[in-house]
Amino acid sequence: MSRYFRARITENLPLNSSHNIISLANLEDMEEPLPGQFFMVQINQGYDPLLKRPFSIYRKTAEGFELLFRIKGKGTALLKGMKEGAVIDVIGPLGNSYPLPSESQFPVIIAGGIGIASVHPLVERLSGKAYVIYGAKIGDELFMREDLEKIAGNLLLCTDDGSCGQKGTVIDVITGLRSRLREMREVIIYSCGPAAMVREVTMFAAEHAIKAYVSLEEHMACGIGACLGCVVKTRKGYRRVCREGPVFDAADIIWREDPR
Amino acid sequence: MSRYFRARITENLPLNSSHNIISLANLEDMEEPLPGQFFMVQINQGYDPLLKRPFSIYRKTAEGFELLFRIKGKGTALLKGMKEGAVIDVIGPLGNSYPLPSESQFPVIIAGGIGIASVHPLVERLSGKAYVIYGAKIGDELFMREDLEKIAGNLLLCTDDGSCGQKGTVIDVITGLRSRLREMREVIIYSCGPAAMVREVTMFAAEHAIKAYVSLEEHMACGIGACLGCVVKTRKGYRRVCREGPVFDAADIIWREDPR
Amino acid sequence: MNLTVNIGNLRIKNPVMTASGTFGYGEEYAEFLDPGRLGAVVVKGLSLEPKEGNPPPRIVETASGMLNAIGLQNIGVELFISEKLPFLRQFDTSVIVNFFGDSIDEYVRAAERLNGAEGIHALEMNISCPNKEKGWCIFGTDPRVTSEVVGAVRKATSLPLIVKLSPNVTDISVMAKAAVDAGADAISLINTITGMAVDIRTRRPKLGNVTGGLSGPAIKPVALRMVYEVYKAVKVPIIGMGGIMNAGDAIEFLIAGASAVAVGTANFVKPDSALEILDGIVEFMKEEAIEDIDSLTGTLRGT
Amino acid sequence: MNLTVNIGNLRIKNPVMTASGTFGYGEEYAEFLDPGRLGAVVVKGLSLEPKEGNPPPRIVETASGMLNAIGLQNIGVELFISEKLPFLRQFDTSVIVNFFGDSIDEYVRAAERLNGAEGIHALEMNISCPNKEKGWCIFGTDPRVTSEVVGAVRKATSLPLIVKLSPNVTDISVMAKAAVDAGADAISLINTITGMAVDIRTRRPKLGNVTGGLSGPAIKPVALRMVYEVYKAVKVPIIGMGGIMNAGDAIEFLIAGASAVAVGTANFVKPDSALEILDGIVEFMKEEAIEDIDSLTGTLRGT
Ligand SMILES: Cc1cc2nc3c(=O)[nH]c(=O)nc-3n(C[C@H](O)[C@H](O)[C@H](O)COP(=O)(O)OP(=O)(O)OC[C@H]3O[C@@H](n4cnc5c(N)ncnc54)[C@H](O)[C@@H]3O)c2cc1C
Ligand SMILES: Cc1cc2nc3c(=O)[nH]c(=O)nc-3n(C[C@H](O)[C@H](O)[C@H](O)COP(=O)(O)OP(=O)(O)OC[C@H]3O[C@@H](n4cnc5c(N)ncnc54)[C@H](O)[C@@H]3O)c2cc1C
Ligand SMILES: Cc1cc2nc3c(=O)[nH]c(=O)nc-3n(C[C@H](O)[C@H](O)[C@H](O)COP(=O)(O)O)c2cc1C
Ligand SMILES: Cc1cc2nc3c(=O)[nH]c(=O)nc-3n(C[C@H](O)[C@H](O)[C@H](O)COP(=O)(O)O)c2cc1C
Ligand code: FES
Ligand code: FES
Repeated sequence: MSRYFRARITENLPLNSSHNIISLANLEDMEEPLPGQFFMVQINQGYDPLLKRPFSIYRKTAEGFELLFRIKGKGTALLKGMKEGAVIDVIGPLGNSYPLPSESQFPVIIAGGIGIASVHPLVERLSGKAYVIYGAKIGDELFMREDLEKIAGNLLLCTDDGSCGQKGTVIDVITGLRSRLREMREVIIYSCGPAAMVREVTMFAAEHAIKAYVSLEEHMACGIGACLGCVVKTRKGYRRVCREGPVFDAADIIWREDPR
Repeated sequence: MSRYFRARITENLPLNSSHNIISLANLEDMEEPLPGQFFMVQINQGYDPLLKRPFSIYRKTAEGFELLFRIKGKGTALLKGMKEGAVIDVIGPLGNSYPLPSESQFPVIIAGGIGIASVHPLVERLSGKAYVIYGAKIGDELFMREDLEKIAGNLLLCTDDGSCGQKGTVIDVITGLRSRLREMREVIIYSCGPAAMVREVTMFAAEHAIKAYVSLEEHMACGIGACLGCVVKTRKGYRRVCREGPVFDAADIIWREDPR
Repeated sequence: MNLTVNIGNLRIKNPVMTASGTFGYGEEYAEFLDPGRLGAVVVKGLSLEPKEGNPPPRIVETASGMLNAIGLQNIGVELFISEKLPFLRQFDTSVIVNFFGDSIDEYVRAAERLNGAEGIHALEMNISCPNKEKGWCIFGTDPRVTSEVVGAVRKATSLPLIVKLSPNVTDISVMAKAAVDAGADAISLINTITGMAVDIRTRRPKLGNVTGGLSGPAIKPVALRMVYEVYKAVKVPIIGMGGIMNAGDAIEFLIAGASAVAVGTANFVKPDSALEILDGIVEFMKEEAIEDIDSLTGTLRGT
Repeated sequence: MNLTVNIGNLRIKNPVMTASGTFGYGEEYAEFLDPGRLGAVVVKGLSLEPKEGNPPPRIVETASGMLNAIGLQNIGVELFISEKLPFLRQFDTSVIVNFFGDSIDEYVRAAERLNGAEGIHALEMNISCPNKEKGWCIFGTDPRVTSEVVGAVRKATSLPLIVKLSPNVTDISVMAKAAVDAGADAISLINTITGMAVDIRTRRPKLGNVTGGLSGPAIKPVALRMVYEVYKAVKVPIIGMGGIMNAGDAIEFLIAGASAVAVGTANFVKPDSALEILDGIVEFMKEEAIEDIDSLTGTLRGT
């Protein structure tokens, strides 16, 4: 069993103009992925683009796995163009994972936009037990809702324009829950989403002395810890997102002045 | 009407493991191509490969045109992989063309391998009137024979291994015809194929004082005469294959020591 | 919106020009884009006498780039003036003539001859070429030789003088300073980076000339860095080039310090690239509410 | 078939090694390929003291390449010897330790310390780094400074000494000569070419360090040309690198004059690239009936 294997695209389904869900069937055995882990996925034929792209494991399937991705730049545009039957290289599962809550901890999962891809396996794992707050700009970008309804204990949706769920950001929602959370037994937050959002979540957690684990993103070359290219600044020094991360204890992160 | 237009792939049919015929439908008007002219065809998505590829116009169709191509390197490999529906940029028709024979001239067309693509429109144009000598390594690489049977006045096939038509090269065939040609009225040769073959054809023509026009290949960047990258050495100095060529009077060409 | 930029005392109507040697003398491309919409047309490098150039093969594609070894083939200053310049005069654009010599004297005589001709708005000196007198070393790789040849040409012409730098140097800012101190009104960069390719079966170089000049997207990061270094070193306008394929690339050069950009290899990939890039820059200026293109130049933040 | 090559008096079992900084200390990649099959493992550059490196972002992809500004982050010589070297000792391969300093004294002390350690077969000096004493100019861009630092290190170690050259120079052969005259047993090249990239919306550099080093297929033509130039200038073995992605690329370097090759960025694209390249070289030697890999080095024809 190797963490470098080939997979065949069995379906590449557009969810909207800028997001796809792609299903792959493994041609070799794959290690069992943990919630929050990711793959480095080949998206090129020639040398431009050159590097593999990191994607969270959205869901493990019988024959392989699924990725939920946003068309961001040229690599994901190429990935969107890839047809059923195409075979690509994959490295992984990579990185650490979301530490599961203890018996005494009540899990609150906060996802923004495509960040849902990272936390989805955790929602599955905690089936029914977690509060899930899921926000996006518009309702059209809140994906797989039915599916989430089923597996989330309590699903709170929100959109900037109010076109679906509560109007506002996930921060507004979690802030609204403050009192309720206080009544609860120990709360633990898991979060993934745009840098600015994740940062606010960590601020919120700090304020209310809530333990929080967040998944971060950085540009990657190797994905396995060798190039030192994907570091983020933490209280312990620079740490590799692909190795010590992508999931970090929110309390350890030292945020850059300008989150990109 | 512009010589820079987009075309949609309507079919991309493998003829064997290393050759395809691709049909395109023009999305904009195209100038009427002349026999021997070529197109610069986009084969990339990213920047590797970067440059357009030159391909002879194999056949003009009602909706567009067809190219017959050999999978040579990475660009043609990508082209082979392109699916029906894909839209690509095309520049052309480009270059000069085979000067048609005068009343008094008897046309002999000599094609080697993929060189058939270049002379095919000429065979069509001279329907029935021309001798066509078409050779390849193996029978499997003599394409569109039925079609040629119909439009060639006289079709002589040959293969290195004798698996189809006469055993031997086009040179062997033309040499065998020497006496017959002598009886004939003035002969004019048109030829396209591997450099080594085309070179031998020009030697043969020189020996027998036969007028010959041959189509040459050089690496190209612009395809329209601007970069001076595609020159061949002629008695008149360096000449651009994309502009003064690809068809040259065999007598003008100064061959390099090592034909590649 | 103001798109005009000044190159010395030449005012061009927008910041997009064509890179020398990739646009011929304008004739071939006129069919694919209106030269009258360009900020300037920079023509293929000229020498006093016609030059036949290098033996083929002259071009090899490389990863996201290409090597060329044209060998500066050109028709010479005289024929250019009599046969090509009239065609260019028809268009409402600035004509910048790129030229070179293999001795200082040749540079000077070419410049003098071009100086007289009507319809030439500026000269671009290519100093990335071998110096016959100094044992074929490249003019543009030694600051002393650079200032010597630029100084001589400066005296020979009243036209705006652009000096085009070679990237094959340890410190590009030293070359830029030398050129400016010797009288350059503007600096253009980068020329191609010397490279080669080998056919492993024949074991021969893929270029007739063995080595050639690398251009295209592959060199963009290097070109951008050099423009940034030169911008910090000199006060004259900079014309940035090297792998510019789209408006975003061009804007990176402007932000790094270029006042204008030249489009080269991109012309081969899409014959109307230069105008597509110009339109994209205008689009960007609208989106970012930029009134004057000058206010974009050298605005790199956080450094 | 003989694949062994000599690097100074070190005999490596085949010509394929990993490029420093792209293979960590071997641990991460051991899962994807057997280091014991490599000609040598070249580890991430080490300095006397640990170095924390540059602020992120440290990586930007470019056309057929990437820019990195890791900032030479490393765990320092001591920790390497105690924690990483034992792991590497298990494998039947040569361990080449890449190192650097920001002063000649630091170079010397690092070399002395490494000299003592068991399981190190050769040293590779990275001279593409800033020289604190000389106002942060790069050691490897001035032949005098190069020979000074190489000479000092030469005295400090009995191990085969490979000097790794920076491509950011006017004439690479001058640097190679300086290094060899000062005692280098072999030359490796090229290190990355300095470049940059700009985010046009934020107008900030895409790298935390503003500029970074360009690597990957984009730079191959330049690397190959420099290997060819160095081969003509010096007699010592050359380790060629720069954009080697497949066996064909590697063979181009051998033909141009390299005795061995290093695989860098390709490791990121395909973690087993180095062995795929080794297998491809063997395949090629069979096809071309080449008995000894040495007989391929420097066989460029028609020049
Ligand atoms: C651990 C991890 C998990 C991720 N999971 C997902 C996911 O499940 N779904 C999804 O849509 N996206 C995910 N991303 C982001 C995704 O990797 C980027 O959107 C993608 O790499 C963009 O590639 P591109 O070529 O389209 O964009 P371009 O901007 O053209 O890419 C240029 C370069 O920047 C890198 N890059 C650009 N944006 C990012 C980013 N946000 N993070 C890391 N590298 C970036 C690219 O990898 C490439 O090297 C994840 C990122 C990380 C680090
Ligand atoms: C006028 C003209 C007409 C042609 N017509 C046809 C045709 O109808 N069918 C067909 O199969 N081929 C034709 N060719 C050859 C065809 O252009 C090449 O096979 C093709 O460019 C190879 O691209 P590649 O990326 O697959 O090969 P690679 O070797 O990877 O290409 C690398 C570079 O070399 C160039 N190149 C490689 N071989 C040739 C060549 N023989 N001629 C010109 N450039 C080359 C490529 O364009 C590219 O720039 C023609 C060439 C010319 C000049
Ligand atoms: C085919 C070709 C020919 C060139 N000829 C010249 C020339 O004659 N004079 C000159 O100064 N630069 C010449 N150049 C360099 C370009 O003007 C430009 O500086 C370089 O290609 C980098 O820009 P690009 O990457 O956009 O092509 C030539 C480039 C190419 C590709
Ligand atoms: C992420 C990264 C880190 C590197 N670190 C070092 C280093 O520490 N020391 C060094 O001498 N070279 C270093 N290099 C340069 C490489 O060893 C190599 O010279 C260069 O990348 C060219 O080869 P390539 O194109 O195959 O990657 C590094 C390169 C990369 C991409
Ligand atoms: S991507 Fe290389 S260390 Fe993380
Ligand atoms: S390909 Fe540019 S002149 Fe022919």
